[in-house]
Amino acid sequence: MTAHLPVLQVIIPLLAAPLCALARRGRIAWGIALATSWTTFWIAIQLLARVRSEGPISYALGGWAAPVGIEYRIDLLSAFVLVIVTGIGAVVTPYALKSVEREIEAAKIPLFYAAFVLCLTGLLGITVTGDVFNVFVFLEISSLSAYALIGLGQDRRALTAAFQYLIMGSIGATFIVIGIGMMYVMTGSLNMADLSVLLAELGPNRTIVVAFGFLTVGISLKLALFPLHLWLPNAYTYAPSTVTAFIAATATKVAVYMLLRFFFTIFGVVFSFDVMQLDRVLLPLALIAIVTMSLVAIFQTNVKRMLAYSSVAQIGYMILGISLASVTGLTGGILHLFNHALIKGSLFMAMGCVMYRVGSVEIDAMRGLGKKMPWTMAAFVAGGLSLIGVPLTVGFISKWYLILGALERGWWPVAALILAASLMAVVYIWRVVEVAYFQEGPGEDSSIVEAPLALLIPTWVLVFANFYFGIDATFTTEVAGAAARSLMGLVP
Amino acid sequence: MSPALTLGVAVVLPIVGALIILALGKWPNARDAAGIITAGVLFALVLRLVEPIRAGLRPEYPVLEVLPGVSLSLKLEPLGLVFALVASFLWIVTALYSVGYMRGHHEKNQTRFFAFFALAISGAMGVAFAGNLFTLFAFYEAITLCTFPLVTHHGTPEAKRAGRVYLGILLSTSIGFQLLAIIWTWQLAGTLDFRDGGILAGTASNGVLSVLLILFVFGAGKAAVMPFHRWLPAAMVAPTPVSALLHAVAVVKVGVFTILKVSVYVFGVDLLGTLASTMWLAWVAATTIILGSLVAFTKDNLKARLAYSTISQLSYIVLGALLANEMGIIGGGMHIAMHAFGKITLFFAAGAVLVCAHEKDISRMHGLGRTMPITFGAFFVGALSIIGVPPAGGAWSKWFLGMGTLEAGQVGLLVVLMVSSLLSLVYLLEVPVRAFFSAPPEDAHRGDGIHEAPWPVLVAMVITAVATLALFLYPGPLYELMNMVVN
Amino acid sequence: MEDRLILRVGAKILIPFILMFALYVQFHGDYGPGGGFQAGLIFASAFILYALIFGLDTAKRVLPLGFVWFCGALGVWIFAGVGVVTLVMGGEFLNYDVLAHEPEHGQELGILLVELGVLTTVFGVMVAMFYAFAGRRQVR
Amino acid sequence: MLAITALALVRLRNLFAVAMLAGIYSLLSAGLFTTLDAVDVAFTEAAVGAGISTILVLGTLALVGHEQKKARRSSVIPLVVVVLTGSILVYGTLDMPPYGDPANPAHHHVAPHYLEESEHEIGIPNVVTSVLASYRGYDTLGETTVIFTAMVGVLLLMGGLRKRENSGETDAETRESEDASGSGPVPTHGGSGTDPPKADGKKTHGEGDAHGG
Amino acid sequence: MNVMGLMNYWAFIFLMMVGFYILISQGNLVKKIVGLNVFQTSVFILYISMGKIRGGTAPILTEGDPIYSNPLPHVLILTAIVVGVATTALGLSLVVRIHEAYGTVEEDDIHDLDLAVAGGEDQSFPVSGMDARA
Repeated sequence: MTAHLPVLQVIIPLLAAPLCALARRGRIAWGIALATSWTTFWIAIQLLARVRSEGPISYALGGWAAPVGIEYRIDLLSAFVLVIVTGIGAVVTPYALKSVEREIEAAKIPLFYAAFVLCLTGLLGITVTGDVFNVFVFLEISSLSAYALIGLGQDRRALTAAFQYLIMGSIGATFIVIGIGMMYVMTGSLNMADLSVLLAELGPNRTIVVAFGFLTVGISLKLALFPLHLWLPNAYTYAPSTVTAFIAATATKVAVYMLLRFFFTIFGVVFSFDVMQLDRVLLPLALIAIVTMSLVAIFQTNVKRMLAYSSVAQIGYMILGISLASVTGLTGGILHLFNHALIKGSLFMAMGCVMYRVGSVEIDAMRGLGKKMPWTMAAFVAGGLSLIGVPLTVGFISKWYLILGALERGWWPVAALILAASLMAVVYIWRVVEVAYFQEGPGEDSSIVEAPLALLIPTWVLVFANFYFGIDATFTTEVAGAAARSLMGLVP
Repeated sequence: MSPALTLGVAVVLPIVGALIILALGKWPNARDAAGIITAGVLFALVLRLVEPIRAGLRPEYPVLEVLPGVSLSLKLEPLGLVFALVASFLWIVTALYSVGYMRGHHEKNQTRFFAFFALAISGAMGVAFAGNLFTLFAFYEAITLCTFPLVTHHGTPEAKRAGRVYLGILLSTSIGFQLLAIIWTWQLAGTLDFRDGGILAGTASNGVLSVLLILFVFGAGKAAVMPFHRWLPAAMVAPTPVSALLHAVAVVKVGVFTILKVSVYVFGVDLLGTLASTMWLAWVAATTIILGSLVAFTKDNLKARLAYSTISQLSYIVLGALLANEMGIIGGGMHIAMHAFGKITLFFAAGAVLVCAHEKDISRMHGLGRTMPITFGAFFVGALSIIGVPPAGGAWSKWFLGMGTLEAGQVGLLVVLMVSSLLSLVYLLEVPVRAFFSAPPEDAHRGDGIHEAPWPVLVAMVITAVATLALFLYPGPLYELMNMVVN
Repeated sequence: MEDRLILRVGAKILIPFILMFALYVQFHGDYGPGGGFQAGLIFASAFILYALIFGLDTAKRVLPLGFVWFCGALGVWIFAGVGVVTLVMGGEFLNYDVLAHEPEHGQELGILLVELGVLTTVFGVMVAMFYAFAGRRQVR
Repeated sequence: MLAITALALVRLRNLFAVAMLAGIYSLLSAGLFTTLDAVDVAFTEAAVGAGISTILVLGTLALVGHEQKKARRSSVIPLVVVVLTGSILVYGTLDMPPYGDPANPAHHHVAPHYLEESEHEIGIPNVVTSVLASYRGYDTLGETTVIFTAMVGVLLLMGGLRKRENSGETDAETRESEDASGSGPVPTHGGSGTDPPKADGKKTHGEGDAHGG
Repeated sequence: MNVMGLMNYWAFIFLMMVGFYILISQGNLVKKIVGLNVFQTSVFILYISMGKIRGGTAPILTEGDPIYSNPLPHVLILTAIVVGVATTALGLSLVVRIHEAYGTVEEDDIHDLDLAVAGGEDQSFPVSGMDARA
């Protein structure tokens, strides 16, 4: 069966979703989702181990060899992203139980888990596939379920947020389809490996340039690259806590993965960076995103929204890593995929704990929480420190590589900007810390106590991971470095 | 226990102590005893490291590799040992003092206070024994974060504001400059290890390295070189033992220690002397020395005056490092110890006055010397050391610093040192003079409530005062250690 | 709406034909245009027609939401199930060759089954969506 | 024809008309698909665009009203965006192989395999079905899942599964929900005004209006 | 450059852009969805036209008629149509819910209501700058 692991990675959640939907009780659906997420996590780890020892895995679906059929192709980068996505899934699902019961109508809970597992399916499908059209199909699975999940938020603005996301996401998807079509008409192929060979033979021409542009814009919409990020803050703010934690930690990461695939694997470094001069466009955008979005985050009164803006800024870091177009920068970008998933996962989960007890994540609602919910707020502080990039946390590791990459290119102002943005992170994280620890809560509201262990344990698992992979980053850096080298076309 | 392992234990021990303190939170006596015992054991451990150093050993304790080539590792070397000895010894005294102070002042959240105090010491040990720049930076930041709750201990709006300034300046300088400098160093040299003779020689042009030096000096925000000194007076809202810790032991000394260490082991004295920015920075330090002293003059609040005095004194050490010669380094290193003992005595005394007489302002301390003779006596000794006159230890370090300026051919800097000493003579001695020789003010209702401070406070103060004197009489071991640094 | 006799009678005559057409589309998909998706849509539209004319409540008695809902899920299981069967029988996922002794027969069988899965899902989903929209009361 | 329909869509503010026109647009494009030899696509587009989509839009309009307000926003920026995007696309076509040319690379890489081999590899004449269900069967599985996802999403949002089954009858509703959850009463959904008061007086069913339209 | 050979593409691009314009310029949420449909349908036409071979027939194998149009775009578009209708359905259900929550489906009104409630920030759907890099 191990030969079939690549497809099982996607099929198991795909089969679990209808089961969840048919379950009569929320807890049964949850059980299925839990089993699914842990199984997929296990598979992802197996796959990563296999890719590390044996090199890329190819799997021909339906027995039709590429390019006639659809190929699943897992290299180091995709295996790494698989581990990120499933790992977050495996942590978020246990967390979901209580949080979802609090925030979602009981009758809808089985469907909620169905959508949740479908979202996981879509994200995994995007990551393993080696076929560009298949990317689109699974992108839509993950997107549609994400729209529905976001629309479940308690505030009515969740609905408009979901709609806004749906419109912008669909524009993005349609742009991607246009781009794929143009590539197809020039080459006759949909297989990524095949395309990269054919495109290299073809050389740059106007159609390919435009295809490249449309794919870039389409994917950028999905990953909320500044200034196409407008859907993101509302979506993250008003979605249910579990959904925010999951989507913030995975969906944009997979979009960045898509970007890497298209830029590096399909179009190739030479075309993307030498011909298209992509770095000249991406770098300023990334820097603007980092600085302005960090600034905007400072002025938010809703902590989830603040973290959402911070996410847009952090996406800027990843794009910065890509636009450095060097092994070091790319390593930093890929590392930040992993690290930011851990950081934002733990932060949003801590906010979910607050939501569970307090019912609001406005900054005013956090007064005195440092005493009332010490573990929750400690988790928030720990995640915040990681976001800031304090040494021995994962945030530090990715910043290290990004700054190193910038210095290698001799762009010291870029390095300075990265650091300046870290300081802005200090400001917005510290606003919460001050309110939570130095202001007294309103009256003696004894109903607010520490969040239940079912929420705290998963949160702290992620917090722990924040420190573990910050203290011993040799594994992640090694994988990310090897992935970066192979993307750059160097022998790993 | 091998010396290498001792390094690790020295870093971990205060953390264990912090946990014990937290666990014993409900029993104050046991808790405070645990704190003092931990401090004692720590000092004993550090003391055991003197022998290996004398024997020429430089044990290393690699903890783990964080990134390929960048590891968390500890290494014993003389400069770090000096700092560790000072810090661990003064922790015993401060712990003792804090017990009396915190109880006498009826402070809240004492358990939290002592726990973070211990964590800060752990950070100081980590910095002292850091084997490379990364380790140093990690512990440097850890200290910032662990002392933040101490600064904002009272939780008042004023404390919060101070905390913001504190964190803001320390983090911006460390993340904005120091981290950049460290990554840059890594990029240039391919290593972050502290090595004799430095690692940067020949890696880049004079101009680049000059910029790097500037980043390092200003990046050590804890050294309070102007214009990044604002956090230090702001942090005065903290309880006095914190001020003592901040201004004499952990935080500020970490800053200057970093600069010394970077000068010696990253740049190397030889390279440092050739850089264009070295003298420029030395003059920045000199300016800080003079301005700090002048501002101290204008402060009536005793703790504020001491804070500015500290700013001024710290730049002595920075200056010593930047003189880029043996005498300067020796003087700077010795001044770490001398100033630590002197200044902590002054703060202890200031805290005692606050606890017992509830006076903060110098202008209201007339006549207190008669009721609190030991306190003001200790203050006098501390002041002598800061001024740099015999029979206090400060005389030695200032002597070597003065020699350093001459060796560097900078008579101007020598003049700065002289002037600053004169200024400190006036602004520090004003306090005991008023206390002993002036009559109490008319409106002060003295007599009934005021008495000498609680015994732990007094004992602590006397110990540091005596140590200050002892350092004048026996500077040999200290000099020997510092001499090893430069040779 | 219950009194529109012509409509009701007309629909009763029409609906079987639509259903037959749907089956034709399903099974003729190998030879001409059509297939599971289109057939599912036609199936669903036949039923939606029924619901429009006889009322939603009647329709829901004939096909309860739970049932169409089950259909939607079942179709995915049929499709993916075929894939799992091929896995178990030693082929790659969705490699129908292994379903029968000769690859060609295997392919035909496999295609038939997956088209059936598509039909089931599309039918279930379309009717369920129709229920969801139609069953909603207007606000204000 | 298509262009006229599309342009009319921009200007029309009666949404029923818009829905019908969109359906017509789909039908017209279905016709176009037939002339482009894509009979399967034409069939599907007719069924989906003119059928399901139109029904869904009409069903929605029955619930939300059918007059569009005049927008306050300026339409200049969208126009600029659109013109820019369009010009870029046109620029992109400049190197595209000409329409209908058999020599196009798209027709010479994978497609011939389907056309030539499917007869003995799959054994059914409709190549589109062969590709759809076998060569690229996995895409179709994904497609089925997308549809399923849409159902999950719609039912999640519209809550049509067990709630509101018997519209208007509150006792039935509670019974249903108890049945569904199995764990006590359903918590009230929503914080700040998610569920506005239900206007029970107006019991117009969606299908009635859709039918009338 | 065979301009005539490209005219077809340009016509379809024009249709696409009309749909795109409806999508991003209209404030009515239903109309946005309709616009999305038109946009996507036109993209489908463009795709299918890429697969057309002059003089070809539908790719259903028969005796003795050797030129078939390219079947692959057809398959892709079949999938895309289904995805499109799924998006439409989900979007419309959101519209219905928005109408229930806000009492309107006009973007401007919703924006005003949100502002009135929360004093929140700009939540309109600007799409400008989208193709700065295309």
